[in-house]
Amino acid sequence: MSKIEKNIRELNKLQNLQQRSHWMNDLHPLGKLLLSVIYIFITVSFGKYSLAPLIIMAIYPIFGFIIGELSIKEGLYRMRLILPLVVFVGIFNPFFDRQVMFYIGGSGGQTGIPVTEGIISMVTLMLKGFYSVLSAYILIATTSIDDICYALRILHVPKQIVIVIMLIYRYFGVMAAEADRITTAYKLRAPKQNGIHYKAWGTLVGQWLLRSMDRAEDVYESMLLRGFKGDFIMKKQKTRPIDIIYPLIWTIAFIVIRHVLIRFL
Amino acid sequence: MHMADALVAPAVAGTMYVLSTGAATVSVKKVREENDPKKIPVMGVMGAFVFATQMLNFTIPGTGSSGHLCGGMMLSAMLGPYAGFLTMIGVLLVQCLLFADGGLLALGCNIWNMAFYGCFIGALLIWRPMMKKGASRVKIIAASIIGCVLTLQMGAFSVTLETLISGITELPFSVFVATMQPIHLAIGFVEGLITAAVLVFVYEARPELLWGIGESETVARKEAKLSLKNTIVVIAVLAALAGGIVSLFASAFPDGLEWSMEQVAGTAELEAEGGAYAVAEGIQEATSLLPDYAFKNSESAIGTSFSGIVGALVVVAILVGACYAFRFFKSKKSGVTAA
Amino acid sequence: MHTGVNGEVLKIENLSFSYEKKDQVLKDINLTAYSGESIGVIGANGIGKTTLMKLLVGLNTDFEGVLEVAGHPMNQKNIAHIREHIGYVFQDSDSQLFLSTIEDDVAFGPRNYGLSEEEVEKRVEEALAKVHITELRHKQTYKLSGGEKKLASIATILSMKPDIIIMDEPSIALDPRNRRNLIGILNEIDSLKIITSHDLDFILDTCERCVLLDEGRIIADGRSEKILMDKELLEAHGLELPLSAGCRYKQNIDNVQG
Amino acid sequence: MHTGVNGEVLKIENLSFSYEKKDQVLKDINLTAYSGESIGVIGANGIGKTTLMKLLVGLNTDFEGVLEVAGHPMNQKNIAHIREHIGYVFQDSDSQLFLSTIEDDVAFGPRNYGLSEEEVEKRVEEALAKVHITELRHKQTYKLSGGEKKLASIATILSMKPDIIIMDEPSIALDPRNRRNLIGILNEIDSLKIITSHDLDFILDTCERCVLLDEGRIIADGRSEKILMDKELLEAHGLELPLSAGCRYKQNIDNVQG
Ligand SMILES: Nc1ncnc2c1ncn2[C@@H]1O[C@H](COP(=O)(O)OP(=O)(O)OP(=O)(O)O)[C@@H](O)[C@H]1O
Ligand SMILES: Nc1ncnc2c1ncn2[C@@H]1O[C@H](COP(=O)(O)OP(=O)(O)OP(=O)(O)O)[C@@H](O)[C@H]1O
Ligand SMILES: [Mg+2]
Ligand SMILES: [Mg+2]
Repeated sequence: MSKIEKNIRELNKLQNLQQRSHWMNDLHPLGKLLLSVIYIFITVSFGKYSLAPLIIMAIYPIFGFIIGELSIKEGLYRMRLILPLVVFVGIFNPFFDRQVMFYIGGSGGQTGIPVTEGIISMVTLMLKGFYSVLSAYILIATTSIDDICYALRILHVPKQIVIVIMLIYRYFGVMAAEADRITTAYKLRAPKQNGIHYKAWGTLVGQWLLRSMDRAEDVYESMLLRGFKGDFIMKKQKTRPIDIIYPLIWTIAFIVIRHVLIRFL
Repeated sequence: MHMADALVAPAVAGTMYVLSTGAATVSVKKVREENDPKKIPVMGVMGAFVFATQMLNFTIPGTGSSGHLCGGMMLSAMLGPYAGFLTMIGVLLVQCLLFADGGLLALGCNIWNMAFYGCFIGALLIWRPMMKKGASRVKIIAASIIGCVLTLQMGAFSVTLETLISGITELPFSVFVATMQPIHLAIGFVEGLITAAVLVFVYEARPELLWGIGESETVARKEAKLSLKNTIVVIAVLAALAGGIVSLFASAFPDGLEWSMEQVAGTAELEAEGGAYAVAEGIQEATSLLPDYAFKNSESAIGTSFSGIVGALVVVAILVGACYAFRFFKSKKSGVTAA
Repeated sequence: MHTGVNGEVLKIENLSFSYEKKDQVLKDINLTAYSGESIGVIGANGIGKTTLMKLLVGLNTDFEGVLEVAGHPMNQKNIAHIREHIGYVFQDSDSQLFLSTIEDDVAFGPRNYGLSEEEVEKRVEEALAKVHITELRHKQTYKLSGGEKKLASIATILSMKPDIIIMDEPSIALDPRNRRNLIGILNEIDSLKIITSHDLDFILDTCERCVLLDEGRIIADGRSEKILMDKELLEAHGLELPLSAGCRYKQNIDNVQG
Repeated sequence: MHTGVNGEVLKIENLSFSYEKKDQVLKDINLTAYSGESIGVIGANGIGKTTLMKLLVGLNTDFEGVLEVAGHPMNQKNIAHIREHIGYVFQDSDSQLFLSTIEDDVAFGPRNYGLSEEEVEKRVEEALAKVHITELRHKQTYKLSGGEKKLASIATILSMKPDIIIMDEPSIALDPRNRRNLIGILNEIDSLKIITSHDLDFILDTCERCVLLDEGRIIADGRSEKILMDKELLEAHGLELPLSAGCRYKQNIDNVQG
């Protein structure tokens, strides 16, 4: 069950990042959320052959990772879940779309390596995939789920949805802890077994679900007992000039790349 | 089955957001009308359960990395379609934020593909009619499998349509469909088994937690709870069955994705006459057959595209330098002030 | 908080409860608690102490009999209102802490009461300082040791300044010094306190009144010094004299004889 | 079980460990334990007792220094083998029990040793009887009271008859009589026992040797009677004299003076 441990560790790492003291963490969550969505929106709106301006769009993730002191390795590691479908969809473009766009190298009468439209469209697709994952990582590494929920509430996302999001996140912690406990206890008393015997899966999962439900009920009661009335009261965030200027400057930059710079590239 | 941001055009993403928001609005209204405060923690727990199940080892090996549980059917069988749908929205958002599974822009699509069909079609058209006259173990298993297989087929078909309409792939419709649907048939079946296992377990242990089961039935069951041991035996058998089928699967097709690639490559060869030649071969062919034709327009192509790309790379390189310089400068400065 | 007649904060009459039909855990409990009292609830393992505490905070409402808090009968209608007055420390701290850092968790209660951010901050600091975990405030809750978790749980309640404090085994997992400190904290607070513990010395030091449970019933109800020094009574119901009492007991006898 | 040189069962040399880079929880621990010993590990909250116990059963292997159990260095290769000899009782019983009924849970260990069903049955009965929870054997684990869970946890280890018993706060949540019974059980077993507890009276009654931790180091290591009666030493490290010891302490002085 090292997979749970791995995921828990990944979440813990994220939590540690969210609790760093860094000016990007202190920015207003609404600005950061909107900025991420705008960035992704503009990125995917580029045509499938617009490689050059798309390369320029890298400035946002690059800035975020270097100035935000984030690990590119961690960011790229997060590609693993969506990569298969993106690769599957993109990898056949070079075979179906073989119109040559230009040649690399080659001088005089010698022609260089041809680059087809299919190759370009495959590369732009991959880049879009990378950018959107990286920019989402910048968001989540600097903003806690609670803060994102706060932003969602400002956007008038219904209370019911936001509470469920917060509870899922909380309870996930509870369930992960329960799963971790169960598997550790199992390992200690069945040291010779390699992992968990499949015959025990059903029992353990059932046990896990029931225990988690009980625990979750207790946790919920504990919330009610401390004045929870169906809406998370969040620490009000003050809006400072930087909270508006930062996303605004980036948005202008993206629009310039998308609509002005694109003509020169 | 999670769509990535890169796969959707803004127009498609927007449309799906509108559709999903519509369904969510209806659900919020219904849940508000129900006004059952006890439901909220259950929504949270079940959401977390679905979220967590996707990362445990007993999820399906061998069906490709995104072939994990969707959960819509399971959630709505316990919470009803409306609360189930809202919970799925939560699961999908948390997933996309924490594990980059799916994307912020593609969220609308994912909600539609995975939550809408599972919750509304699965719960309203399959689960409820089947459970109307009271539940039984067999009925639960049947409804779970039918529901999951059917709704996953719909979801997979939607993925295909959304991707193709977005215009980012050159894959022909027929090839795409012929690949997506069969894989998701298998995934749906396994998901059906897992869903059945969980629901049967809940049915035995806490029947009152299931949605849409005839009233009298619930009460009757409450009185005569089956021993947990029996339930566990059932689940163990199901889990073993799922494990067995999956391992069969896994050995036959080492990896769902790999398998689908082979599928596509194979059919592509038939349809597009040599479309799946090795990359090297393709390049060689292009260099030998196409130069005369392409060379004529290549003047402008080299002029714009190529130099554009080089220019862009230079800009990005400068930015990287600038960022590092800034960071260096800043840390040095703070070092000085600290000293 | 409004109290009932004559300062009655808690009124329990003929209270019975069972989880499963066949065995009744609590049978016919009668208990009245007045404001400012401190009551220790003792009894052997599995006798129903936690069950009783949970009834008092409305975690189970399908009991039989009368249960009134501050003059309001405990039912679905009143429950939210009643809970506003109660601070409950769970036997098991993992049920108590659910936010990511201690600070957030301790601030959760006051924030829900709609206090201003400054007031919330003040309360959090005060509560953390009281149990000596100020330096842990930014620590993530899952990284705490057993005792640190317990202290944090207690702080989440102290920051709320509730009218009624109910604690299920608060001294569990605490080292002797933190335990002593907690005794001091509890003795300073003049809300109604109801505390269960197997640490009879702790009860002796914090509670004036003591209630002994056995077989679902109240066997004895009186001054702690009396009940906790009654060797025969305690031993008849699965308990023992408090550890320090071996000594006090002897001294008492000496005094009587001397 | 094979022991190391001269009956050494546990050898710890210059052991250091930290969860997070900056703060080291354990620094340079040195400890050798011989077969048949009973060692109490004491120290203030959050000092690293649980951390040390977890290292001993291999729940964390990224420590520095030497850690050998029965002559085998603790590493991924040996871990399964080492664990066969150890019975570990978690500080928190929810970490211990994972099957649906107590009976199944207590039978799990012996069954994994490949014992015959009769032998398993015998061991289960014996273990349940020892901690007096025979009548709970078919009860579901999540429906137990705090103390019942603790007793069940202890039974899961007793049924395994391990060569080394490690218990993290075993007396927590137990009523005085069950606590006394546990002392008796532990004193009957002649495996190597390592016990942490804040209940210093419990340590005094079960452990001959006592190790005091503070700031990640071993501050004192010696006979329990000596360390646990040393008021200045204990108070300098966040502890207090055992409750019953106020009395014994006084008697000792009386004896010396008298
Ligand atoms: N959810 C439940 N379902 C059924 N029985 C339960 C449940 N919870 C507790 N019990 C049983 O009710 C009885 C009383 O439990 P309770 O937790 O109140 O005991 P307690 O006095 O707090 O004990 P301890 O001192 O061990 O904490 C026990 O016999 C226990 O097994
Ligand atoms: N997973 C973790 N990550 C980071 N720090 C941790 C983690 N677990 C424990 N700690 C810290 O390590 C220190 C030692 O914890 P440990 O649980 O060993 O204490 P303990 O001596 O058992 O205390 P207690 O008597 O309260 O049970 C504590 O300060 C605790 O906050
Ligand atoms: Mg209890
Ligand atoms: Mg500990």
